[in-house]
Amino acid sequence: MATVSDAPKASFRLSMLIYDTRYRSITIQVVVLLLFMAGAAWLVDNTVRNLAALGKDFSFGFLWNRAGYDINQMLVQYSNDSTHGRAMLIGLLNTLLVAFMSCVAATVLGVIIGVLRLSPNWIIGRLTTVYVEMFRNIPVLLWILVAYAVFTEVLPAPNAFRGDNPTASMILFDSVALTNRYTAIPDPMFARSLGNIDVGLFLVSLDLVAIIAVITGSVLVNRKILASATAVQNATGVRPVTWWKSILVLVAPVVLLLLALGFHAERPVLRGFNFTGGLDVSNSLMALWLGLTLYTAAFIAEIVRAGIGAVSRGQTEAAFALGLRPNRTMSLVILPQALRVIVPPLISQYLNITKNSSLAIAVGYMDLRGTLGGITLNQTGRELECVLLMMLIYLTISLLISGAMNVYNNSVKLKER
Amino acid sequence: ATLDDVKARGELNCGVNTGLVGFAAPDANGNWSGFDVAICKAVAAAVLGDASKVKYVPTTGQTRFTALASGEVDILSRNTTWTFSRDADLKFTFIGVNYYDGQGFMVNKSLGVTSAKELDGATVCIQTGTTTELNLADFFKTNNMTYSPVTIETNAEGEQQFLAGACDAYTTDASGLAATRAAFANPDDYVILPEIISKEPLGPLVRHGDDQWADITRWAMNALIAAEEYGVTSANIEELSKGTENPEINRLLGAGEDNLGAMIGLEKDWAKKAIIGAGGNYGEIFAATIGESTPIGLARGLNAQWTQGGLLYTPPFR
Amino acid sequence: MSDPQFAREIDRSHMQVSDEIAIQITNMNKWFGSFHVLRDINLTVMRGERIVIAGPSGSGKSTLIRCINRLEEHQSGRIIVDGTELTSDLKNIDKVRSEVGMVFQHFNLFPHLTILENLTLAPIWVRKVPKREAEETAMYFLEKVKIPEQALKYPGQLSGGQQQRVAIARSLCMKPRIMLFDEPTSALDPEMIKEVLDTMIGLAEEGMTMICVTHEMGFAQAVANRVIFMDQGQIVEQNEPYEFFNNPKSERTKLFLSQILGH
Amino acid sequence: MSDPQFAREIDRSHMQVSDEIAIQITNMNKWFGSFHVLRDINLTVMRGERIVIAGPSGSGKSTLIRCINRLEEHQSGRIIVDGTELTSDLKNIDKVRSEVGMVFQHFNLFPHLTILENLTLAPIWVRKVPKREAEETAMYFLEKVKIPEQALKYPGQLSGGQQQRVAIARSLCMKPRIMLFDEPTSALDPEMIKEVLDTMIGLAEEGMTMICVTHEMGFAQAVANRVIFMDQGQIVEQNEPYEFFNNPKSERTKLFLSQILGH
Amino acid sequence: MSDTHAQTVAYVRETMLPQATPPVSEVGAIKWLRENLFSGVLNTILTLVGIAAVIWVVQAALPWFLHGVWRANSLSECRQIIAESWGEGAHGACWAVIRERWNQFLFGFYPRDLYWRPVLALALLFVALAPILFAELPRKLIWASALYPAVAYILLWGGSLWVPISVMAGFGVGWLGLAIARRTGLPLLAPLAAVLLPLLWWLLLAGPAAGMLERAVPLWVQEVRSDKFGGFVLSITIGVAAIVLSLPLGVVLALGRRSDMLLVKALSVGFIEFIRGVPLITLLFTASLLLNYFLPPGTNFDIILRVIIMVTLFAAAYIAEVIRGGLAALPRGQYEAADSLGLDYWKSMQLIVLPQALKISIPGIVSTFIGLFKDTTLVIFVGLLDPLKGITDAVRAAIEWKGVYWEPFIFVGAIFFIFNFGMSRYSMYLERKLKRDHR
Ligand SMILES: Nc1ncnc2c1ncn2[C@@H]1O[C@H](COP(=O)(O)OP(=O)(O)OP(=O)(O)O)[C@@H](O)[C@H]1O
Ligand SMILES: Nc1ncnc2c1ncn2[C@@H]1O[C@H](COP(=O)(O)OP(=O)(O)OP(=O)(O)O)[C@@H](O)[C@H]1O
Ligand SMILES: NC(=O)CC[C@H](N)C(=O)O
Ligand SMILES: [Mg+2]
Ligand SMILES: [Mg+2]
Repeated sequence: MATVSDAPKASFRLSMLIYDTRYRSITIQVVVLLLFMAGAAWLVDNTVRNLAALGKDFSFGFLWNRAGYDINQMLVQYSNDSTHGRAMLIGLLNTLLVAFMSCVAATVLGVIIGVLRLSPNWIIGRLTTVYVEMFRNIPVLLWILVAYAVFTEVLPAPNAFRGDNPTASMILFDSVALTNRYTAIPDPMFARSLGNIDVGLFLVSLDLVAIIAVITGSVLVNRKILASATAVQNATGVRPVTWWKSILVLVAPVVLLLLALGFHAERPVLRGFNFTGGLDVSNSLMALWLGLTLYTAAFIAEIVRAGIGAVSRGQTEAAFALGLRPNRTMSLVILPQALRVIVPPLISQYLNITKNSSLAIAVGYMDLRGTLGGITLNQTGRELECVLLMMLIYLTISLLISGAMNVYNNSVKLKER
Repeated sequence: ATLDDVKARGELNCGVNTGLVGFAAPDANGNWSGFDVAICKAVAAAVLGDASKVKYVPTTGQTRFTALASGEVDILSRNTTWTFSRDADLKFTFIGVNYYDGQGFMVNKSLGVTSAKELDGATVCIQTGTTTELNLADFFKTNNMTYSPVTIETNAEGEQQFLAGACDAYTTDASGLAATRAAFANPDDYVILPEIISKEPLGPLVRHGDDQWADITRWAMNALIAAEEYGVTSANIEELSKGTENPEINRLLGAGEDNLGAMIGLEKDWAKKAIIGAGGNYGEIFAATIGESTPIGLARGLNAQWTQGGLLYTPPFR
Repeated sequence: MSDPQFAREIDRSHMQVSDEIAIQITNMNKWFGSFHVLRDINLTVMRGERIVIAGPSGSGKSTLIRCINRLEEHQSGRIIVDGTELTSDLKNIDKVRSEVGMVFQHFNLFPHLTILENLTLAPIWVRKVPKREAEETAMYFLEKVKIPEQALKYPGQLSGGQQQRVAIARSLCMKPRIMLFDEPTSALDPEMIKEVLDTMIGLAEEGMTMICVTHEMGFAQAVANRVIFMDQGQIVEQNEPYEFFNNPKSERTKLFLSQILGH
Repeated sequence: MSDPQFAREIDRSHMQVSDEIAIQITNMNKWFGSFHVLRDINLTVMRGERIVIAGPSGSGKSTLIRCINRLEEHQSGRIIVDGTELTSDLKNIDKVRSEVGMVFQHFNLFPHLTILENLTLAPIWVRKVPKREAEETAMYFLEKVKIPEQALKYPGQLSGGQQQRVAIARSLCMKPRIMLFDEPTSALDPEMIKEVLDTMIGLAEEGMTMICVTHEMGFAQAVANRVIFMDQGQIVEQNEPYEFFNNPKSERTKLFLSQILGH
Repeated sequence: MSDTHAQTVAYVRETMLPQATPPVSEVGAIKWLRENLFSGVLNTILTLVGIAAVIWVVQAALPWFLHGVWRANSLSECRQIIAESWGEGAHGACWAVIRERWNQFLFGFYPRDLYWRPVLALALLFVALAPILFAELPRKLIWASALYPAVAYILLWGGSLWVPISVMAGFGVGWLGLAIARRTGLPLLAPLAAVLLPLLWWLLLAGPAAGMLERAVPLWVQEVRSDKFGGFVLSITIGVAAIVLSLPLGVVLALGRRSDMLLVKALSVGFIEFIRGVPLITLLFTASLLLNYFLPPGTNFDIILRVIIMVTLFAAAYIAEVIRGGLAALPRGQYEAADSLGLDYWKSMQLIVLPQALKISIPGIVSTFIGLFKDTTLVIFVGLLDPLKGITDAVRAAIEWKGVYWEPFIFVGAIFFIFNFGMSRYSMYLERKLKRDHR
């Protein structure tokens, strides 16, 4: 057996760029990079030339110009004297508002329907199936339009509330008026208000801050109570009853604070053309919210059903065999496992809600697309800047949401061999 | 150049309203007609010799400018107000005014409102992306009143909201209001308030930077107006184009020696084609689409020829 | 016929049967819809007995033992476990379930909890044992099944045999007086079967009352004091193991044994 | 010790070893990340040799033979197969791969292709053999592994043993000069193991150079001319089969053999 | 066997018991009711609530449906008829609008005498899909399927037959280039030729060639312009075109995302995440507003085509994720076996990996298509006449139908439902079948 001598020192040949695994991938990547850059350069060059031909430039200066238009639904102050940039902020907040409201409502509704779908009750089973199939298979745009039509066509106009013989009346002890323009609800007011502070971008109500602070405090204290209950349980085996403490801690401080601030609700009253005094929640928001909620709840229901179904029957049986009661089995065994299956697709539904909220355009709700990508774009003629900025903002929101999802996924990943 | 593109394509892309009866609206078969549509037809007839070679692109208040800027349409003929910033900042060339208008309000009679000044606190339906949106803000501000806007995309939506009572008043160009009201089941239940709160000179527009195309479209429109001034109608145009005593008419119709068409890269009888294609002179079009004998019932008012005390005054064909 | 696996001397000193009744089933019937799965079951199990149930697939073995801790409901007849009759009364069911441990074919460990948490979950929440104490018990039983070092791992990180031993330990942590096993080894690779059977033998040696559905005949012979043969929802034959295997009476039993042992 | 399975007279007439080198591995090292899987491997295989590699799980057996056709890349040392050195040069890799056939534990047949298509795929696309000819070759090798009648079925329709024989035939269709086997029988039921081993013996009888990772000691004794024992990424011992089994030198080998043969 | 068997009574059953009928509580309607509707307090409440809900809906909607009028010329006529036959104040549907305008909901403004063309195109689509979905059919039929895009184009848009022919010829050119370049044996030349030659053909020669051929041998089919497209013809055209075109792109992106090459992977991930991170509307806006900025000055093409391009990119990102799932589901052994047989990357992809991965992905592709099909309603926002809002608005713009809301929504919704429900059932069936086949 002859031994082999050292490997011959291979000198570099050009063909190695293609045939040598070490260089091959670099070669390919360089080619791809060149192609990519050429493509990008081509696009940029076209854009520059087109802009030049149109006599336009590329600048975001318009964001600091006076907007000049009004918006009917806003979370922070805005008037037609504000800038386009601020109009964009209003739109962004409106997007986030409707997305958030829809996420919450769709989750609640979806979970209820998903759980009901598992029920052995025949009627409920059929009804929820019909619900899910109906909403899943028909475009969300239709549901939004239907909701909007229901609001505008079926509900009375504000002046129907007028007169000695009004054809419509307010509900909930004359505090809420459902009209075909908006839902007027009582406005929370504080007799001894703490005032506002200006944080630059917008005013912050100190009352709100105080309330949030107190609630946060209560929640923290409640956690302490629960933790100490667990400690007692660990020590003695018996879990002390805590629910009344929890309720007390969670409710009492807030109530006291509200009393101290002189909280009262100002009811909407019909004055002139419209209700004044209360808060008006515009129907475009309601319709969008309802449409997105009903549509997405169908998907969430399926996710919940699949999630609970994914926990094998054996798990329930094992828990029962150990003597655990059904509610404990649910909270200690089924839910923790089902949640791992449920949460990731649930979060992608949240992402879908956020993206679908751009259908606000169909009902005239002034979301990001309506302000930045709508009126601002139109009044300034900056379609390139506006659309790019809008995409960037949506992309950022999406990435934040999916980032949250990844964090969650990693934290609950089941350990395996 | 746009002219070459249009010729190569064999078809004119014309941006119009998504549906405003009398100005631009499709019938059940998708055939468009109306006062603004006539301009499209005139241009198509002048350039391509066939008034039917038009692709109508419905645009909303919001999408119209981008449709024009992006080249999706060659000309925008859609009750668009000529303003400084649209001309200078958005970089469009308005080729003239085909309708002198102003912004008004329409309300339900039962409200008992007789003046726009009584609209404090009202909910107002408004088409987004329009000058009327900005005027409205100014009007309420100067009069120290508040309002709540309901923004809508298209006239059809505005109509729907207004009829359902989702807004107290509907505001847009007075002509648009008239057209909208004409299409209601009971037009008499609604009034258009007397105040006109702005100037809205409406006209077709093209992109900056192609003067030849601007000339063609401008003079195609002027031809319609001039035809009325000189008494050229669809009834007598064949007759007159054989040559008349009036050199101005001869130049217009290409009946004489002068070949104005050649100067803008068109055939000699381009204007004749435009007038025939559009369905007659300005006055005929007006009467047939939005005039007093139509349900819309607009009077000529400011839009009469200068000779009749109106503002229509076309530069000479010379 | 005797399996070399159990050649080791099994300590039978604790394995005597007392004359106290642990489980008494009388004229019990069960239907799934209109399908009659269990027919007129009569069975008395004394404290300390080790019973093996055998029978062809679908004969109702699993259903029978699942009736004993009311994972299935029976429709007629009586089941009395440790003096408590199983009716739809929830208190009785709870009582019985905390007395009876059950080990499943597919272990059914809770994958989101560590081994230790799996073991302490029921003692803490059902028996209301302080956590510290529950953990001590858990470690004691983990030692017993010889995997104390895995306490902090998750079930997914263990081999099948280890998982089944954890499942047994989990049941034991509730200090049950009766253990039910439903084919505890049939989902395991051959090497792992032995670990689990050894654990079960250990239990038997300590005098636990056990009912075990299994086809491990070696185990049956070494440990059981009675073998019950079921077919079509009925108890067809029961006998002590030696007799059962060497001298089956009914035709069905003979047929079954020839198949089982022939392979 | 000799397994009755191989009691039949094995024809060793072609099984002589030539003095031509088939594979030469010198000072080869491989790491997975920072884990040193293969340490200083030196191995020379002559044409016609039948080598069996044994060793505990995780000792690097699979990794070693996967290095030989560059399914894994080695980081230092040299591997020369049939005169071609395995470097990062793709041409050499292609050359070696078409000379070396490999059979996997899990067969890895292509489930979407018929048996015949599985067999003709590589000859047609790699060797550029006309289809007709490739199919003839394929049928020849299918006869050889004794399942010509299955040619038009899909892998999913075959038993494990048949699938493994198809996998062997698939490699043979490329007319390799060397065959690598990675535990070819360990995923099979006992009855099927024999079919596959028989096929492999057939190959050996025809003088194929083979390297086989296996724990079938009967096969090793009957067929191999050298047994290599690996542990912790090193070749610990190598010897001719008789000596290896009856007279192991190193402690580890002894320990290993006692486990393997004891079970 | 030393221990005591005091209690062990040997027992042998002599006679087997027959099946007994279960107690009444176990069978029949009573059991069914008890188990399914009234098995507890909660369940009983749910049942009652459910029944109440059903009654409420029926009570609210049924009269409206029953009073429906099918023959009328306008909404007011509908109302009049309803008032006459059901009394003043009765509500009823005016289905007459659907009867009158159904063709617009389905075909937009497509010329009436040419309705057979989109219908035929749709029918042929199913024929073309058959060889892909049913493995039993002869493989050769795939070639017929490959011709489908050209046929569909001609059927839908008409115009010169030479246009699609010369576009298809591009593939021929690519194939020819590949074959010739292979001969030369030069590395990299083959893929380059396969990509560049057709591109050159399409960009430079296809148009003139089609024009010349048309002049020489006119093959003209009556043309239908894009602005005549609307309703479900538009939705289906966009949906099908986008899903078909996105498949190859999706495959490339999925392979890119799984590549070891950092740059390739980063680009693929970036593209996929970008597209999936923004609303489809913004992409449609890009199609209608920005595409002309990005393309060379003077290029301008049909808005439907631009929308199809954007929707294709959109679908490709989703398809890529579906296919990535399919690729991940393939055991590593398949890749290794292909490697060890000496197949190179592209061949092993083409012959081994993709055929299997695509098959696994079909249910996912169908779901993506359902989502996409629903999303085609968004094209209204760039001025195309989608069936839902576009056509409905157009119909409502007519004076006689002003004020109809629910009927068009119900009609369009029902059609969407039928399509999508059918497809989702089909994809579930496929999923089950794939599981059964266990590949
Ligand atoms: N939940 C159920 N609903 C209806 N039938 C059932 C149910 N569970 C079991 N069965 C049927 O009851 C019969 C007995 O089932 P069981 O699981 O008790 O049999 P087994 O003897 O344990 O069989 P194996 O050895 O296969 O586990 C079978 O025919 C089975 O199909
Ligand atoms: N791709 C990989 N990445 C990292 N480590 C690996 C990889 N493949 C194998 N290993 C590790 O390398 C070591 C040797 O693995 P190898 O598969 O070669 O062992 P083996 O001797 O074939 O074992 P077995 O008998 O279990 O197949 C093992 O510790 C294994 O965990
Ligand atoms: N209402 C309209 O669509 C047009 C409004 C107004 N004339 C404008 O140009 O902005
Ligand atoms: Mg069973
Ligand atoms: Mg291995």
